[in-house]
Amino acid sequence: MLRLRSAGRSFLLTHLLSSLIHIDLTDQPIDVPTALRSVEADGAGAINTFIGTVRNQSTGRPVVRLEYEAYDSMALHQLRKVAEQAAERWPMLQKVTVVHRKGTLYIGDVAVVVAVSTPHRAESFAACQYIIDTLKQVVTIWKKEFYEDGDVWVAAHP
Amino acid sequence: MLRLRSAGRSFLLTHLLSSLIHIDLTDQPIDVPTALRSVEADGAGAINTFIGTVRNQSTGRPVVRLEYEAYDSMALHQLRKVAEQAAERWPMLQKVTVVHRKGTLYIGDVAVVVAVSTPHRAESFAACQYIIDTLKQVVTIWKKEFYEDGDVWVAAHP
Amino acid sequence: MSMNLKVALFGIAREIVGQPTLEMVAPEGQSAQGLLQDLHARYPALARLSSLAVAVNNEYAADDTPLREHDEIALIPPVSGG
Amino acid sequence: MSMNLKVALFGIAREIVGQPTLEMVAPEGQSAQGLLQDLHARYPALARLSSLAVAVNNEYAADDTPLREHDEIALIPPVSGG
Repeated sequence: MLRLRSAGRSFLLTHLLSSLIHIDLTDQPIDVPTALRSVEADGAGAINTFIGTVRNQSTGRPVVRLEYEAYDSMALHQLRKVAEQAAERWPMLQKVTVVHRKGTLYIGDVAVVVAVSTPHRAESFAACQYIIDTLKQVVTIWKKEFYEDGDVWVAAHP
Repeated sequence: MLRLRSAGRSFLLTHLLSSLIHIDLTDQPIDVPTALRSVEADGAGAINTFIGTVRNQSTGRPVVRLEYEAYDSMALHQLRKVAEQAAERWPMLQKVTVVHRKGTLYIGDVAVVVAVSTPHRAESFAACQYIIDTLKQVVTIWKKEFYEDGDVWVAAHP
Repeated sequence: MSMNLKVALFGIAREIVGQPTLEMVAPEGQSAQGLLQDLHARYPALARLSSLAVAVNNEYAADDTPLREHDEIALIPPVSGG
Repeated sequence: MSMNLKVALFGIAREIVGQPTLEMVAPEGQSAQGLLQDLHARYPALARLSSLAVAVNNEYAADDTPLREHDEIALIPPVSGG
């Protein structure tokens, strides 16, 4: 349904993309069922979803809570770019939803949801994994882990 | 959490597996949020879910409805085997849920849900994809597609 | 010596045969492959399927698996779940 | 000629500098890399991070990207979303 090339994106295409890609950054709990329903499409036989949750430990150290901080405008811009890149690479993509949480999260809380729909299943796995992998490399969100006895900005130091 | 070898499975292991693997075959609509919640675990940072839905067409032909028929006892047995094989191959698997629908389904209806949880994301994608790919090869469920002007048992003939 | 086998049929195999189970008399020690050969002879349309396996007690049977009278036997045409 | 830049800080960069934005005076045409060198000199702890990028108007800037007075400039320490 999304058919586009890197260059010469028309107004119509941009409009189509914005209706098929849904991006959100929120300080409220993420409603996973709503995110899943948002990628339903009659032409989609496959929906793949990745949900990132807060684990009870990090490299063996018990985690008490996390705090996510975002550079909002850039994070939203980069999230949309990642979703658009996925739509270029997998032109059969039907819909994409990415929702990221910010603020304070506790064990089991949902930090991120990526949901994609495609006609067939292999592309749904590939596109969803591309989006979460790329998100983790480029999207301007920072995670601080809090333990019983300290805290660390994840990945900050070598 | 699931650590097992092919041979010499102990009673304890079998008991553990049955509490961490949830398999269902149902003629009722699949409750996707319940399936997702069933794989939540404090040690899981990643949940991957595959949802198979009924598409509005098959190889270009408009689909009106599908009928799924199952050899129930063997389908349940084979589904459990596939989930156990995934748990052997990815020993870090936390929980697995597979629910397959049978009976009459219409466009957009959910036919199958596979949900897995793991500590880190790469294994959640790999295990979920292994389960749905293997399910489609071995699980004794048959799909008949109904069009405006006929019907076909999918994959029956070369 | 012969034995009585009950074979469960599903999907297109059930439609070809026209009933959900077949009662068959087979020679003692009949193999899964032998059963398939008998069925192909009686129902040629079965031979035109992409594949046709025999299941014994909920497991796929090898060609040389011997069948026994009280086994739960089923014909498995190409599966298409998911 | 010099220009006034406002640099937004996030995560550990904000903590190292101790404030969420920095007002800086820079030579006209200062590059992203030049800005980083100035900041490393003033805040040596920034140089110990795994990476530190400059963003201009919500895009990652190349080393030689020239900065302009009204650009939205930000320091991007290693991201860790997801």
